Amino acid sequence: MVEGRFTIVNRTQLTDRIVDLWIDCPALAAEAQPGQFVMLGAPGFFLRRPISICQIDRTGGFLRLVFEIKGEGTRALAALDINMSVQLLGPLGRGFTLPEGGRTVLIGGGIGTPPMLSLAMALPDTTAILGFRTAAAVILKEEFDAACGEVLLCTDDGSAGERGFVTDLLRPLLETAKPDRVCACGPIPMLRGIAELTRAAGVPAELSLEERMACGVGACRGCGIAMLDDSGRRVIGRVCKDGPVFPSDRIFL
Amino acid sequence: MVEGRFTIVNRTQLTDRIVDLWIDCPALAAEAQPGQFVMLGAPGFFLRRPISICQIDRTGGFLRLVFEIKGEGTRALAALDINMSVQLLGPLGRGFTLPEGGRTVLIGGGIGTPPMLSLAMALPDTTAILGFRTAAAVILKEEFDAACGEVLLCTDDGSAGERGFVTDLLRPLLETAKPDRVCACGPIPMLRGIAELTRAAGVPAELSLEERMACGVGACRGCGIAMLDDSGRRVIGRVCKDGPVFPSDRIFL
Amino acid sequence: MADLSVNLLGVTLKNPLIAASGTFGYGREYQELYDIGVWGGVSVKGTTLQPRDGNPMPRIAETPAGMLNAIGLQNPGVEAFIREEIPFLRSKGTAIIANVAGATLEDYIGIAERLSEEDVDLLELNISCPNVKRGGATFGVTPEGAAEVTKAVKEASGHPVMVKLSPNVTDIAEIARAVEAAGADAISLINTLLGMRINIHTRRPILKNNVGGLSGPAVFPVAVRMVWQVARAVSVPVVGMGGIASAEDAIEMMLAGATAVQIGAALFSDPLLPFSVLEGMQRYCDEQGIDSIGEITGQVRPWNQE
Amino acid sequence: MADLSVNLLGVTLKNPLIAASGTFGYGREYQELYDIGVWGGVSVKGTTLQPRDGNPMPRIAETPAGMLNAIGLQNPGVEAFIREEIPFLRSKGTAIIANVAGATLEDYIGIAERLSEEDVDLLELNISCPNVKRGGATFGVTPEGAAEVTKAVKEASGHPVMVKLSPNVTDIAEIARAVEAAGADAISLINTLLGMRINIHTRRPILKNNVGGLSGPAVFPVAVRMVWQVARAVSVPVVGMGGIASAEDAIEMMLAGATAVQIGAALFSDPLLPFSVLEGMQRYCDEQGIDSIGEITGQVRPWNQE
Ligand SMILES: Cc1cc2nc3c(=O)[nH]c(=O)nc-3n(C[C@H](O)[C@H](O)[C@H](O)COP(=O)(O)OP(=O)(O)OC[C@H]3O[C@@H](n4cnc5c(N)ncnc54)[C@H](O)[C@@H]3O)c2cc1C
Ligand SMILES: Cc1cc2nc3c(=O)[nH]c(=O)nc-3n(C[C@H](O)[C@H](O)[C@H](O)COP(=O)(O)OP(=O)(O)OC[C@H]3O[C@@H](n4cnc5c(N)ncnc54)[C@H](O)[C@@H]3O)c2cc1C
Ligand SMILES: Cc1cc2nc3c(=O)[nH]c(=O)nc-3n(C[C@H](O)[C@H](O)[C@H](O)COP(=O)(O)O)c2cc1C
Ligand SMILES: Cc1cc2nc3c(=O)[nH]c(=O)nc-3n(C[C@H](O)[C@H](O)[C@H](O)COP(=O)(O)O)c2cc1C
Ligand code: FES
Ligand code: FES
Repeated sequence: MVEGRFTIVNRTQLTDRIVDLWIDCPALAAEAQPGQFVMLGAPGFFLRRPISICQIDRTGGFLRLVFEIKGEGTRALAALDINMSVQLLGPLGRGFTLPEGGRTVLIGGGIGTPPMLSLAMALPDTTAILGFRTAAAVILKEEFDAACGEVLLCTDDGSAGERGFVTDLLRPLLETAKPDRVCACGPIPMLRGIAELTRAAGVPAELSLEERMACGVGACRGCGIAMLDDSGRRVIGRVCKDGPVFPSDRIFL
Repeated sequence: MVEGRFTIVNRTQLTDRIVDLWIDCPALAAEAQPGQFVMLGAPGFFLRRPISICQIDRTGGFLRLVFEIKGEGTRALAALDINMSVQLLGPLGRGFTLPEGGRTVLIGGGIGTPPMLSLAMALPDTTAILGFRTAAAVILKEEFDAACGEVLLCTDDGSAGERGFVTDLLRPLLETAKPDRVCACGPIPMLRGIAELTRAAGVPAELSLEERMACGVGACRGCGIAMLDDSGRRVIGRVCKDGPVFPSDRIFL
Repeated sequence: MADLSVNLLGVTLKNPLIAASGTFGYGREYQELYDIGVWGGVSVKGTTLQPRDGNPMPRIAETPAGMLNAIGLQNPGVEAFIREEIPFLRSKGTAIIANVAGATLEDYIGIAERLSEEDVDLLELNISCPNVKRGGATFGVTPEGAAEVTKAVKEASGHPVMVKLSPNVTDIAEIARAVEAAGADAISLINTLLGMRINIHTRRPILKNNVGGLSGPAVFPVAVRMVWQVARAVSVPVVGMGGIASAEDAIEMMLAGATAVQIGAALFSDPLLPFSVLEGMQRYCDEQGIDSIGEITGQVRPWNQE
Repeated sequence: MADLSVNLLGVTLKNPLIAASGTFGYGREYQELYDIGVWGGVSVKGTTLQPRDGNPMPRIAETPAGMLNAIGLQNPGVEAFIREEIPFLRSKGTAIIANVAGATLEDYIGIAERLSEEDVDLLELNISCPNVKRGGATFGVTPEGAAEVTKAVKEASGHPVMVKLSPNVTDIAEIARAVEAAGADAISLINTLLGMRINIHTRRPILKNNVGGLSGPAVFPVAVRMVWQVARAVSVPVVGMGGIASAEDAIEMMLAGATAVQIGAALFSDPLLPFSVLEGMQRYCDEQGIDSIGEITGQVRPWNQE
């Protein structure tokens, strides 16, 4: 875990609301694992913003962060430009487990897509299912195409890929070409759907969650989640420390 | 009075602690008078900072502001650079009266020097007395040389100009070449000294004062000063509205 | 365009924004910047029977996202207010809220009586100014004191009386119920929270008064909470203030229970704030399909507890 | 190098900085970032007799220069604290302050007794947590309640007892005097101010608990004022907190009367804060020619009033 001020070395905009930053932070990049996140200081705001690590360049010492402008804090972050610096604490939390073998289905919904990219790049055999509202909201498609064996795209309105939800694409996959694991990040209803489908199919799933955070390191108990601990007891875990990635059979969504 | 966001078109540093900004704000420049000030928004701070107008370029539509890094707010202002914008409210307050004729002695002490420059440029017949701590703190000397008939310089330690205080230079002037008026800005002890000397000599003096401000326009009554009103009654005036420049015989320092 | 007007005790405010007492003087100074008729109302500087000089300088200190003030009710007295300020404000077409203060019950009664025949829309009874020694603050912090002064002023006043509460109390709802029972026609809150800053180099308080009243965005969450508690505790209208610095804040305060809102210290950060707040309110109404802003007052739906 | 150590009730803190209860857990998590032995002391998460799940999510809301929390005392209970956390903290060489909470007098007595033989340096009695329903908060807001629980815990405890006060009261000095008279060995303050935020789009409170405790720089001036009032009202040591976010703030709090200070929410903005605060304290001591930081406690010289 590292805390410091680091320089933005590249900034692009993926859509009018989604910002893509590359940050020069070798000490973080060296430790970072897919599914982990950082706490990013938003100029003028008291609390830091949790942002997942989208891509890890260990050789160069860079991390890629992709975030959507949601409220005032991410708006302030969006105003940052190349050569400016940001305050970062990370890498934080538990990421996805990285299995030795097997085939993984990665699912990203909307702004839940970026965290799946670093996982896609770390695993040899993956199918990605990416879901967006509409064609104009599609992001990172090329990167997933390059990193994954197969990429299935869907949009709510059918303007790109299939019309429908990621679960509509997952369902047949679970029936016809059962993967060894499913990993997902996206809105809660989507994660609930995935948890149900995978449970029914007997496929283990790992889900990346969000909760409002203060410390980001597990100290303040701000980001609780009802979960089962290693001994199967129901406890209130911490999304920031015990997650953000949880086995779907350990959490109560 | 104008409120808006305006662009910094030039930024230099006069000493390691004194910043010199030119701001592109035609609407303010058109109205501004010597001795008036602006309320300048310091990024990240709640209250604006009162800063005197140092120079007025009506043709170009520019104002020059020169300020010293004192606390956190002016430090944030010092971090601003060319092409960035600042929030300005102004011009504010009563500046120096601009007489038709006569000779004026202008006195600036330390960071009280900048406000005197615009006055020097507006008057035909002036002698400036500039006082600083030490040679390294001397600012705007060339500008005063160009604007004034005569410039007398002194420093506390004698490292530039005479050794001593501005009052040491004023005293002989009042005796030998009595001016029609004295105008001054600087620390309170200096202003007190000037008020005494000019009163004794029977020369009218106008002094520019400072006080902590919130609104800067006269509404909040934050910046009170005991003064005599037009009918000679002792009232609590407002530095921001009834001043910042006051006839020295109207105020109680 | 949604209707932004609200009705406060029979007075129609063209919009729910009132300039907060003490931050806007009598409106004259800001009139040099824009037409102050944009405001739904102006609550004037706390006015006393006799002129007051206020406290010694410094009276202002900055704080994180806020400020302390210890003006100490500097004002020209009620006679000057009547003579010089009422006609001016009236000519601007904004509601006039006479914020009145005093050190004794007699002061309060005197000023209420004096204003009875004058052309103001309502009285705002400042029983909560922390900057006057042996002053109104002693009334504001107990239910009995608050009720006593409310009752006396209500009897003396020809105008509706809005009582302005101090946040420096253990149980704001209790005080609110007490002033309602004593006849308050409306309640406004919050006045400033008592605070202090010290210059670490001189080791002296920054304010000559040692302590002062905290306002600005820093206090906003406390103000929302208190407005919510009071709005649930009483049935008279509530006017909310404390740290409002955006349209979103004003809306949040109305959702918490405010019929109208006052904006104070944030005007020092952004003198043109009323314009952007009104714009933002219109936008919000459009987005939410609201015809009249008054509909949102008190519309927060709290989570069930247990 | 000035001596930064201070003596708090016979315990030598290597410096006056204590991690504030609830913001630092039991120190384990921040140990992954730096050696937590840098702290003079750690006040652990409010600990109850039985484990507690705390409140539903969301528990966190941001505010201008601060935050609201409604954790609701989630903690693993005193047995887990004794078993797992005391040995860990002890190994780090920082003073251990056991922040204890409860819903009833019996809870408080039980936990004080249970900790009596355990290796902690002092008890911090949290009678002020606003996030537990029918909880400690009812004790904290009246002099009688505060005195009652202080007395009971003092009798049951084998350790010095520091009572942590709620700022949500009319007269903090009165409460401080009551707990001093009831036997408090020290007083710490402030806990959080009660606040609320509302999501204007959903019209629901952001916190599932509706209200929560405000902390962070926003509350700093209120905290300084209360520490000053309390330090003048009692003769036991005072530990100051509330919004400290820099060395200057910590020094200001000590000048106001604090023997030591706690730092909480600001750690979320700047996890490495203790290092820069200690550096700034050294610099201040050098500049002011101070040999020992303890000299500045209570050294503010108020302006004479009248
Ligand atoms: C572990 C984790 C990883 C995340 N990764 C990404 C990512 O890679 N890209 C991305 O665009 N977003 C991500 N998010 C969501 C992102 O943190 C929020 O969108 C952001 O905090 C909103 O801040 P704001 O100032 O714009 O919104 P505001 O509503 O103004 O923020 C107010 C407060 O609420 C918090 N908050 C609001 N929404 C959320 C949320 N959904 N989750 C957590 N806190 C919230 C803010 O952090 C802040 O403290 C992640 C969240 C978590 C918990
Ligand atoms: C009418 C007027 C004109 C001024 N013109 C100039 C100028 O041209 N150049 C220049 O360098 N300085 C000028 N000053 C002083 C300048 O305003 C302060 O140095 C500045 O506000 C300090 O801000 P800070 O954030 O650095 O200090 P901090 O101490 O961190 O500020 C805290 C608060 O105190 C206020 N404050 C602190 N010192 C002063 C002061 N001396 N006067 C008024 N408010 C103060 C700040 O504005 C702020 O509200 C002027 C002051 C006034 C009243
Ligand atoms: C400089 C200043 C002067 C004030 N004077 C008064 C006053 O005379 N009477 C009064 O009732 N409130 C007074 N207040 C309190 C405000 O009206 C308001 O209640 C408080 O500041 C909270 O609102 P805000 O955060 O929007 O400023 C004053 C506030 C400030 C900042
Ligand atoms: C997330 C969070 C949890 C807290 N939990 C506790 C607690 O369990 N016990 C307690 O006495 N105070 C608790 N507090 C209050 C702090 O210890 C401290 O009194 C308060 O936050 C003011 O200091 P600060 O502004 O530096 O945070 C908590 C504060 C926060 C922000
Ligand atoms: S944010 Fe503090 S425990 Fe998760
Ligand atoms: S600063 Fe408000 S009256 Fe001068």
